[in-house]
Amino acid sequence: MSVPADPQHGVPFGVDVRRDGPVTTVTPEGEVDLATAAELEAAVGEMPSGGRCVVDLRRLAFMDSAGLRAIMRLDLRGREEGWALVVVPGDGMVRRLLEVSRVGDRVTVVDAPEDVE
Amino acid sequence: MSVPADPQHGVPFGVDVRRDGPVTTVTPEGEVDLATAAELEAAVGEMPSGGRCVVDLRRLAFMDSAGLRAIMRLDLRGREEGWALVVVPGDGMVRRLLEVSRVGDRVTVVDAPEDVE
Amino acid sequence: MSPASRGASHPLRRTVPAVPACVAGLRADAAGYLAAAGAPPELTEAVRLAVSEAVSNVILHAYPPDDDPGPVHLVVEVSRGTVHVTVADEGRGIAPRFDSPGAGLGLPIIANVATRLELGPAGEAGTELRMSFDGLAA
Amino acid sequence: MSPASRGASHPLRRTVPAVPACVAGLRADAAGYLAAAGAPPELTEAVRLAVSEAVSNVILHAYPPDDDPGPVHLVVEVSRGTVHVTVADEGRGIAPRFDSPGAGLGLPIIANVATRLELGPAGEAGTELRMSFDGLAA
Ligand SMILES: Nc1ncnc2c1ncn2[C@@H]1O[C@H](COP(=O)(O)OP(=O)(O)O)[C@@H](O)[C@H]1O
Ligand SMILES: Nc1ncnc2c1ncn2[C@@H]1O[C@H](COP(=O)(O)OP(=O)(O)O)[C@@H](O)[C@H]1O
Repeated sequence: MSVPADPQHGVPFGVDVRRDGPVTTVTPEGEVDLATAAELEAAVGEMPSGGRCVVDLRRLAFMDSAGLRAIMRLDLRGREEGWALVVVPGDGMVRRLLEVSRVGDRVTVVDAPEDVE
Repeated sequence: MSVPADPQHGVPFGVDVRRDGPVTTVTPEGEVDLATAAELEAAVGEMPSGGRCVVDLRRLAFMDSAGLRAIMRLDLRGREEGWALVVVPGDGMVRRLLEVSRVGDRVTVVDAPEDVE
Repeated sequence: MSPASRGASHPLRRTVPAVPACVAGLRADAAGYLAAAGAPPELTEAVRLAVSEAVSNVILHAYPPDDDPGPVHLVVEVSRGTVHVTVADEGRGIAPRFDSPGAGLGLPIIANVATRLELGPAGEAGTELRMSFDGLAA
Repeated sequence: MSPASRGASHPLRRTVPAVPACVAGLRADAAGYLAAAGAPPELTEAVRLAVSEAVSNVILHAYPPDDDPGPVHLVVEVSRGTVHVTVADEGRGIAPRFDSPGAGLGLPIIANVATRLELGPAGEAGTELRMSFDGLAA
């Protein structure tokens, strides 16, 4: 986990969204919790059927169950609307949380966005 | 709650099922838990669209969250298949469990099977 | 000291394989023990429900589904007006699980009916859930 | 006694209104306090996650949704190698709820990262969740 130097003043939450044909890459920064998870979820926006949404969590300093729930809801939306969700958890606390909750068994997890297919 | 005289030897679990046109009345007896909840759920069987299933829990000596989950699954099935679930909890521990878990807010609860409509 | 409270001074101890058929017997044993100890019906009812939920959790979550069932341990004792109940297993320990066959109802039901709930590791492996219930006349 | 462990001998105490925006500040305060006490990163990370879940539970579940938010209380202290964290509210008490906005993840996550978890009533109304974490060099 990349802990900010001063935990009182972490990076403010923000989401970078890039759309490239059928692939949307969503990269949140900062901390995902009850206050910010809805923003992460909403950032995905409209997805084309057959498309792929890569959620890159490697820049997060923190995520809790609010983030897990957002990922599970996106996964459900993808299954219903016919697009694929791919999660890039990095190797810190986000990956451990995905593993311990077995969310990582349900959604597609890769080491880097390039690793898809 | 009607506690059997000797709790070591409670009434064995069983379900009485009566089908009367569109109305099926399911009356379990004994204790609903992990070992018996599936039997309660299965007892409902095929239901006609537009029908009504009355689950009369007044003869139960005990029910735990396995019973709540069975009721919630039946409620979901009814909504999907277009029939109504009605629960008769009596005034003992089953009613308290429905109230505290708010399952009673989601499903239709009546005092007696005659009270429907 | 009444015969009932004398009878209650030895803890109730049970260890059985964690399978669905064991839940009814364990909660009946706990309820019978408390009835003998002179517990009021509401208290006995609270313990019956909590034991049922705690033992069900062990059956559902403690051991990998495909293995032979491991043990569930139950202890009930009474001390100075409080009922202490411990349900322990030798399983994989508590973890949040999205694929949970439950619905996140067991622990909140126990927290609702018990005065206090404590959850921690049990010995070398597994989980110990201790619950206490006030309301027994001392 | 090192300056760090001296600094840790006063508990951290915070009381704020239970709204989503308060979660980040409370877990950062807890993490900052532990870092100053010389806690290793894994321990600080466990406490950050547990505080976040416990405070989120108060926000989501303790007070009726339409009321003004009530308070959430946080206490962190260090004693003999163990971190003790208490998150308390003055709300309606724990109950299982089918309409839960969560998914039954909070308590199991806390049980997973803490050594021990204790749940009971807080004062006149509300819930107190005490968590302890081993692993701080004494
Ligand atoms: N004895 C146990 N061993 C391992 N995991 C457990 C145990 N008890 C509970 N859990 C975990 O805690 C979660 C929440 O438990 P609980 O509130 O009882 O929910 P449920 O109604 O889904 O069983 C479970 O989904 C499970 O992952
Ligand atoms: N502080 C609290 N006050 C009232 N109820 C609570 C509190 N914390 C937890 N609960 C109840 O316990 C249930 C389980 O909590 P938790 O495991 O954290 O699940 P969730 O992830 O759904 O929030 C919640 O659905 C809620 O009904």
